Amino acid sequence: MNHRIRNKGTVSTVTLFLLALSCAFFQQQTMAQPINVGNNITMSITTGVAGGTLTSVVNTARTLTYRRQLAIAKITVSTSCPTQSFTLKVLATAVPDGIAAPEVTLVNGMPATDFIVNIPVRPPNTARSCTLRYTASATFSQGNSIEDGNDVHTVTYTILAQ
Amino acid sequence: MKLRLITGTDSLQPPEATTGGAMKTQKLYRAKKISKTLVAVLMMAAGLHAQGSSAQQSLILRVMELNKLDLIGGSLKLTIDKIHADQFAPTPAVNANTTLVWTSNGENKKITVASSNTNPRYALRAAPQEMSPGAGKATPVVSFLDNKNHDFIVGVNRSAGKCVIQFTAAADVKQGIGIDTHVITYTITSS
Amino acid sequence: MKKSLVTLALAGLSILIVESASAQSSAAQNVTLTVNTVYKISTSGNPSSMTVTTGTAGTDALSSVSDNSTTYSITQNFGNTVKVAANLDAALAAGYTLQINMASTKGTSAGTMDISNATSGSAVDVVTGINRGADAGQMVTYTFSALASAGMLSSTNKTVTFTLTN
Amino acid sequence: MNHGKTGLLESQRLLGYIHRFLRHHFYRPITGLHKVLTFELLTLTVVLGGVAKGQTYGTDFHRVTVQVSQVTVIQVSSGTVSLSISGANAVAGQNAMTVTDLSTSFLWGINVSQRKVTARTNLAAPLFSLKVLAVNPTQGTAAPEVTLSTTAQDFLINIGKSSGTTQVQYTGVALASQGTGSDAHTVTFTVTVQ
Repeated sequence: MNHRIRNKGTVSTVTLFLLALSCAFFQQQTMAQPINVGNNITMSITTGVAGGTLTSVVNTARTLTYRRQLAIAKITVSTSCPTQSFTLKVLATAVPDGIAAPEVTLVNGMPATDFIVNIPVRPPNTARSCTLRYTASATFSQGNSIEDGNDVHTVTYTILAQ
Repeated sequence: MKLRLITGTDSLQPPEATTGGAMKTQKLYRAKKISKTLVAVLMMAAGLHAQGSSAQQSLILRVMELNKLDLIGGSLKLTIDKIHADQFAPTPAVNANTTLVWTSNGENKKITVASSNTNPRYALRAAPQEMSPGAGKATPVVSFLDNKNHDFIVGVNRSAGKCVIQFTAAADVKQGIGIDTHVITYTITSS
Repeated sequence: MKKSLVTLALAGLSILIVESASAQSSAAQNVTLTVNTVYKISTSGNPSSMTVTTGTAGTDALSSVSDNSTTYSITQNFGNTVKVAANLDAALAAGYTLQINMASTKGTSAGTMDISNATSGSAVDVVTGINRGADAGQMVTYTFSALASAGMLSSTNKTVTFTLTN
Repeated sequence: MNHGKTGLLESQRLLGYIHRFLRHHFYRPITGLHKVLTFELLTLTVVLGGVAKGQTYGTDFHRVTVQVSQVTVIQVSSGTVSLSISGANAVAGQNAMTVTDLSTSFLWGINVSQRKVTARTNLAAPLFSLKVLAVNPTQGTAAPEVTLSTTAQDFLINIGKSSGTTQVQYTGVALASQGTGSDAHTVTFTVTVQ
């Protein structure tokens, strides 16, 4: 009986420890977002070169924030733009954790494509940020938004175990 | 005394009079103005005359050697039908109605004459007369005794000429009555 | 809501830019066309060789030969006082004569002119008072004659130069 | 925004573990400490490190809108062209004298449909004729050669949405009977609706 009680006490202690640990894990999972890409962007191409192409525009106003995970992780990118007419590319720059993949051309229906790979495991568990460098370009033959509509990309970034 | 020089970049405005050298400066100015005007006129004239266009043609000119001979007067008949009472001989018949004309741009040419009659019964002579000056040298007289060529006019050099041919036919009483026919041929040829 | 406002603002801005871009729909270039004084004369080629081959017995002047197988054309925009002058590269020897007659519809032909002694310094006017414009295919007639007293003339090349000038 | 969607799944999975863990300890007899610790460690391993390959930790998206304005840009390679008729441009016997210039390139970039390029001059009463023709356009169709006037005339048609170049051929024509002189044109190329 004592043995059972002693065991019970030990078990309770371990249980409480594990519970606290689990709660901490739960809290981390629910309260700190593992990835964040910020607000929407509009990029406007307004000029071009006669005999050449339209002048591409670059946007680096958004950052991608992510955290290290319990295993080596990577971030993929994909887009959905059913009526895509123009060209949109994205590149991660100033990546603090992991290795940036080459610039990704975002095409409607594309499979998730590696964006940042080899993100080390935690610790630390602090938020890490890199810059999203979007480049929008178009040729004259691809037309314009007034006649053909804008390209609205829903660009999805996913952090997952590598 | 100062002399003001007007350089090429100076305007053609009269220079201000300066004491002492004013007159010379004014003269220099006028000379300069006149010379500039002359230069301008000459340049304009040159510009006008410098314009033009030309075309060329190439010509080949040639004058061949040519010798032309002609007789004016046609056929003639000499008739001996008179006898001179004092001399007891027939009177020669004379005809000077034939004119020989020729043109030659060659040199050292001569005109020969020949009869077709190889053995004439009566004497026939031809003598060039009234020769064009400078057109050659006439032989005094040619007797047609056979059908050989005889020089008639020699020394024909790049000339055109003419002469009257005087034919003389003569006969003796002993030669009796008859007819001689001659076809006289003139030829211009090299000497 | 905030994003929508930003989007609207950007859309509005883009319309302005669109208009601005569309306004650049013309380009200008300065093109100057200058017409200078033009004198142009040409000939259709060279005449056949002219050979004196005959004459008249008793006459120093041999029979002349002529050629009218060539033509000349002119274009000029200078004025109505333009003329054509002709000359030889060198004068002919005495006893030979080269005459020329050039027809004209825009000017006045001088008729048959002796150019035997016309050299560059003494060209002979053969057509005068030519009006502005063009005159094409006008006949050139050469007449070559010789005196027997001048002798023979071996094949001799002479160059006739026509000058169209004011 | 989709923050926490996958995090919630992870949390539910973790709560399941904890629930089973508690029920096991408080409502079922314990057979031995070793057994319990083994199980707990197993659980911890699952909780802390039990992430399968490809396990998604989180995802987020935003919208990127690409907007392309109606852009019409044209350019001529040179601002000035000088044509000069002299003796070299004349043929004896012909009243008309011509001079041609091909030194200018015309470049365009148009992403608007149904456009054409016209040309006109500002010179209302020129002494001589000035013609223009697009030569060897890389896109579209060259309009027939036109004599420039103050009315815009087609220069290049059917260019669609494209960028390209063409040579600009200017031809000056003067009649000898017109005499001499000079015309100063400002030629304007304009993109308009076809």
